[in-house]
Amino acid sequence: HADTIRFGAILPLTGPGAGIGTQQMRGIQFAVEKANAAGGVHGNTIEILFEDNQAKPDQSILSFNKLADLQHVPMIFSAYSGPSLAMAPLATRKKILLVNAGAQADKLATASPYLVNTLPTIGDEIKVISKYLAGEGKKQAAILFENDAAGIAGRDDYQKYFPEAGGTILAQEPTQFGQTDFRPALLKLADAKPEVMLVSITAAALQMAQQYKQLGLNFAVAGTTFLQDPTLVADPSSEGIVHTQVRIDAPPELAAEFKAKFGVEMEFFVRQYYNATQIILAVTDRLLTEGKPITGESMHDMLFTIGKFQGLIPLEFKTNTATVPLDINVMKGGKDVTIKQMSSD
Amino acid sequence: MMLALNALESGYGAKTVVSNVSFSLAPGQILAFLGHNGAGKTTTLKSIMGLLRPTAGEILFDGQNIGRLSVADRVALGVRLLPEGRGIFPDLTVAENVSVVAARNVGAGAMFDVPDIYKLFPVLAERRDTRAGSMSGGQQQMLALSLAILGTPRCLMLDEPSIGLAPNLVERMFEQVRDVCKSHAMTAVLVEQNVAAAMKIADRVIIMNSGRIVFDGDPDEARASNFWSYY
Amino acid sequence: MLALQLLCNGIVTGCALGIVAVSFSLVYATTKIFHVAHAGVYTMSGYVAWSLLRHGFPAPIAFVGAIAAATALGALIQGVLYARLERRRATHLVVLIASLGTLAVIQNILAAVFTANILQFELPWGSQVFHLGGNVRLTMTQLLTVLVNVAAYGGVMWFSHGTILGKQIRAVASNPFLAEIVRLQPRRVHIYVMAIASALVCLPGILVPLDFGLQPYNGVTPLLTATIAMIAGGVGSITGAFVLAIVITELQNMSLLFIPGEWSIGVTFFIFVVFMLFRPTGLFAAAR
Amino acid sequence: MDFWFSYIALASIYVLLGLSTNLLVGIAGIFSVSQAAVFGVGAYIVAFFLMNETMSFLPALAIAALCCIALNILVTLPALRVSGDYFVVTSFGIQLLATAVFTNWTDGTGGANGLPGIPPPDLAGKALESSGEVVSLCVAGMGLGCLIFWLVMRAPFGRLLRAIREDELAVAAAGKSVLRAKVSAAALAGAFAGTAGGLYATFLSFIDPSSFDLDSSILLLTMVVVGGARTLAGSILGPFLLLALPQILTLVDIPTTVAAAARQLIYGVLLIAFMLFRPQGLAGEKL
Amino acid sequence: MTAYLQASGVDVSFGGLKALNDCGFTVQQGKITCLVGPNGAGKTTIFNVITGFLRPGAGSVSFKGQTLDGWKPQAIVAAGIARTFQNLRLFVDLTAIDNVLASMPAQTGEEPVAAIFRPFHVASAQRHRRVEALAILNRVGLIERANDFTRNLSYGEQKLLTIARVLATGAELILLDEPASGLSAGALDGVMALLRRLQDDGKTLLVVEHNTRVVQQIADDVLFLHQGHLMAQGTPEAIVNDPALAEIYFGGTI
Ligand SMILES: Nc1ncnc2c1ncn2[C@@H]1O[C@H](COP(=O)(O)OP(=O)(O)OP(=O)(O)O)[C@@H](O)[C@H]1O
Ligand SMILES: Nc1ncnc2c1ncn2[C@@H]1O[C@H](COP(=O)(O)OP(=O)(O)OP(=O)(O)O)[C@@H](O)[C@H]1O
Ligand SMILES: [Mg+2]
Ligand SMILES: [Mg+2]
Repeated sequence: HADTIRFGAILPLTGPGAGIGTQQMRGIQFAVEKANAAGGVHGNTIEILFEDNQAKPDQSILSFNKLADLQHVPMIFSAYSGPSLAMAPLATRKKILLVNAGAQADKLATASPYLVNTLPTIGDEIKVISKYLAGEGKKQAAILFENDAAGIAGRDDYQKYFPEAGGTILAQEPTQFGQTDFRPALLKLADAKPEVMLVSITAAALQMAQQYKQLGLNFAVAGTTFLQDPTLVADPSSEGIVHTQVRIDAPPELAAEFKAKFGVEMEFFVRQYYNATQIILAVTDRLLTEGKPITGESMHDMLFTIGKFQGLIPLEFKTNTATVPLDINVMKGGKDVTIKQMSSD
Repeated sequence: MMLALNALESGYGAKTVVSNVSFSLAPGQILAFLGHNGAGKTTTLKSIMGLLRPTAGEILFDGQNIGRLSVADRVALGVRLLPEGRGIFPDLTVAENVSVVAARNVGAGAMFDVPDIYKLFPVLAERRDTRAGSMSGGQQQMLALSLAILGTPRCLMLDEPSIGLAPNLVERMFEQVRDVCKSHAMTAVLVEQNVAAAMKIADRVIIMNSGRIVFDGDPDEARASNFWSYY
Repeated sequence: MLALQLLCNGIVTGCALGIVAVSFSLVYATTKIFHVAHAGVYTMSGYVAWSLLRHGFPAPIAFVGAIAAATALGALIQGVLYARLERRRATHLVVLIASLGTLAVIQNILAAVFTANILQFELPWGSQVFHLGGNVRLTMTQLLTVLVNVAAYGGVMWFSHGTILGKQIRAVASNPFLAEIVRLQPRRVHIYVMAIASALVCLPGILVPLDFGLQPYNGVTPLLTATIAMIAGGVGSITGAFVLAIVITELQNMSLLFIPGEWSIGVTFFIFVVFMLFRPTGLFAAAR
Repeated sequence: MDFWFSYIALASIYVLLGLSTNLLVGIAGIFSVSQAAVFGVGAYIVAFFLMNETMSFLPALAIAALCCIALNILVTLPALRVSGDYFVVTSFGIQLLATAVFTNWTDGTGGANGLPGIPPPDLAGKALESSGEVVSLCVAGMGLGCLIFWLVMRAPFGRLLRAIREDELAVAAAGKSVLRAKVSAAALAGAFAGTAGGLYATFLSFIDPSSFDLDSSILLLTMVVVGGARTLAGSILGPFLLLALPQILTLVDIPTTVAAAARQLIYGVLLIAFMLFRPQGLAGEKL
Repeated sequence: MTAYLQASGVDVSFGGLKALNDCGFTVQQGKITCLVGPNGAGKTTIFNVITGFLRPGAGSVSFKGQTLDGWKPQAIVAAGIARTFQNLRLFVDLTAIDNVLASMPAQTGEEPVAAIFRPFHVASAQRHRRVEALAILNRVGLIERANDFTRNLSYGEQKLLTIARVLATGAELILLDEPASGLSAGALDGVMALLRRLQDDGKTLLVVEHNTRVVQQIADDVLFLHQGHLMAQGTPEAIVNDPALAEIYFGGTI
């Protein structure tokens, strides 16, 4: 009884979010194609139906309903906070499992029992980096944030957790998503004479670092997983940047295979969604083994029954948001060096 | 023959407005092209100029069939039109209006160069630096006429040139047209509602009614005929 | 100190946007087309320069190649698309939508070929830093941006008032019907205008990404600012467009000294709303 | 069949917005690119009242509509002084300002995170939970909007607006107050946009600034022009077509890596081709 | 007795140019007054002043003893003065009859509230208006063109439509800027007869016209404007036969 099992994915494949959306899509595709090439899940081919939501909530709703009602998929991958939050009530109502492996807004943790996040919320990361910085004696901070959901969530968490860790926030300045001119914001932050700049931007970190260097600024720079960007790490301007890093390493063979296939590096979001897809495949596998139907409800329950997954990284679902290893890295000599290993709880 | 129309038929979309229009004009000849409102005079002129594509018939200029030429090519040959109503560049100054048209149309030994224009209409020289669109209606019409004749017009089609002009100017302008036609063998087609003034200088009169020519003859015949009833 | 550096950065960005505004204004004043695809031409020129450099061409050749490509693209858009739409008597709104479509096509071809990621130029001299007086630092690229764009502005001024083509362009804009029958050949003039405007927008189109990197969807924001500069400066006024672009960027930059950055764009444009109420025809518009 | 329901509901909402945009831009010739901002205000107001359980849906919707009428008049007022192109600047400015407020006024709008968990609409004390009920509500709203639009356009008011689009001076010379007509048009457009906003907020149960930005305003313009500016049928067809288009385009099978860009590319090509071959829009008459 | 329409001491200048210079005159009720003068004399400018499109630098205009200074154009129409434009200014994308309908005063359904809540009333009122509009088009001889788009009318037809439009306002004082130019003889006779009939209906007309035949046939009173100033006023014969005026108007140069 070789069947096709269909899942959905609603990602921003066009518009300014498309860069990341495409990475996410490739991660899913890569995992699924590998699984299918290896004979599928219990002989069943897995197929993913991709929908483009342009990172907009209303398009996401349409896509969600399309996948749910016309294609009857039990599980949908999502990304970006706005769309995920918009779809969460529908997921609850229709009992469809929504898997987010990209967005980190704090509200995602509690938006719906059917929404699971395979990476920590931004708050979890910021708690960690705040403690670390305070421990290093960097207590006077300025915040650079992107003026959108993800960036503002980060800023709010810095404002909450950095003082809790004993620091002071001297200033904060936004930049626009998709804009790469950071100079005015950097200048204004520099004027507050901070010891460290806390960064909450999701794109263009390289440009930020280069402009920081060109302006001759000398305070420290710290951030979260968002700063993880191979081109930034390789650039001399990144020297000394500290950041938390959701650990998710790809074995070299896997990374090489990916590069051969897609012609680009296996970047962070590729790995995240590859990993999330593997979790889903594991859940499906168990359900089929136990002869249970594949529904949103059964997948949800099975996910928590299994609880711990060993994909690219060890990861555990105690709540809807997975507990994962979290490192503190510093960029040094063109490499991202781990200086401390922790966990997201 | 300077200009010859042969069974011209033209209109807008599916609507035929003029049909079977034929006449030919010798160099130096002045045609008063008359007819009631909506008869099809403007439509005929637009077809000759190339602004409308005739549905049938041919247009000969100097013996050459110009029916397939672009507007610009026809202008280059010397076919000129003073359009009805919107004959100036309102946002340019008077001097700019004149110079921009002169630059494209005035060659060596041209019949009308920039100084000739200012001699013809001294008020334009006075208002050189005024925005053309802010002049009075009559002043604008003078400028329009100037633009139409700059260079060497060989067949000048004037669509209601007297509109907005005070009587002193109308007479003078018509006399000028006659003089130029005679001295330079220029052909003129004069669409006019000021019939008396037009007939005074015309060699030939054509009256159009509902898209067809109903009278073709010299001014004396026209005066004598009962085609006046069409007015 | 801070103010001075912000001021200088504003001038750099403002000069680049100024030429975007001037070139956009050339098109708009002549054809009344809201040529949003101009943003696509702007973006494309950067990518062309980038890939020519990638293929080992020296910088000057790469830049000239980009200008040639943009000029051709502009002329093509006019000759193939806009001219046809005009012949079909399409309204300006319709042309605007077609232009939006063109922009989508250009952006997404770029996205498909070069991916949506940010591409950075690798020209070491570009990021060389110069220390000006008062602790102000500008990079080579920034200095070049100011010089080239100011020169371009001067060139356009000379061109539009000193040459007969400049007058023809204004004549065609003023009465296209008459332009046709006095042999100004409006169609050809329109193509010239688009070609010139596209070549012009290339200058910021290359210089800005030298500094900030290339993104396929990145031309829209500069175009938006340029549009506002063009209109607030008075449609048809080249100086107005150029100066207002600088004023807008300066307002955005300098407002940081007084208000939180979240509000700077909103407040800047609100100032323009108010400004337009008091000077409804723009700053440099000739009195009617 | 929820998909069809949500498609129809969303399209109905956009039809209301299309009517609003058409009235201002297509018919009265006021080139507004800030209709999405007014739409957003309607949505946030209804969301605010329902989430705080201050009142039930209909009164909240009425208040939203009233506020949007006032707001749109205020927003359009510059158009009374600033004509043609010049209004575009103020309109852009207002749209950008609105986006800044939606994104940064966190206490009022939830900021960039948006407002999740907006309760469903209720009528006569009964919450409309099922999709069928919600879609009926949206379709009813659309029907009412279309009826109003039709009535208004066939009345002298419609003719007056079209005359204003052509020549304001001549309208004044005919003894009509241009100001009054424009204010009325803005008010009506505001009512449409505000109602659409209220329906949108309750239908999606989540709103965030991205639905009310400049792109959305431009999408509205596209919808109206593709449907056929100045016609009622155009304001209906445009939204239904353009909302379906991304969904239809996902059916086109394209090799993965460039699929997304390719789809948008097709969208662009379709727009161009459509404007070239049918410049009057789906429902427009040949000029 | 106060004058029906009175302009006194009106000055208008554009930059350095004095378009109107201490211009003053009166127009008698129920008469046809023609305003003549060479090109650029200021005729259109005084129309713009009377109808509120231009604020004069000095001087004032009064209508039936009431000053019009500072009034908005639409208020002046409501007071009973309507005009045509020398450059037509028709709504070219509307049909001929819609041009006429758009100029009719105070109609129900001209604002949205009535249009929405009293649709049947509005519809029946419109039916009546259409009948009236057709009658007006008939008067100027455009009945067959009623449903044509205005941009598709010939120049003469458009000219007639401007007259129809000004009639539709129902104004008692009608200002016409060169109504005769561009009209063929037949249409011209029709228009002249129409103007006479309007006079019989109690309307007052102020007409700018260059066609002396028309002036002589219809004018009760002629105002001669020169360089922005009223130079003479009298019967058509008196004006036409004044050699000084004839020299300005018919002879020599300008
Ligand atoms: N663009 C158009 N589309 C359709 N019909 C038109 C168009 N232009 C003119 N017509 C019609 O064609 C007929 C002839 O028009 P034309 O302009 O040639 O008349 P004309 O003889 O110049 O009249 P006039 O003396 O009034 O200028 C008229 O009945 C007019 O209504
Ligand atoms: N907006 C303006 N700006 C500058 N000058 C103007 C403006 N309007 C009119 N003029 C000038 O004022 C003078 C009077 O113009 P007006 O239009 O009143 O003349 P007119 O008597 O109507 O002439 P015509 O018979 O030619 O229509 C003219 O010299 C004209 O150029
Ligand atoms: Mg004609
Ligand atoms: Mg006049």
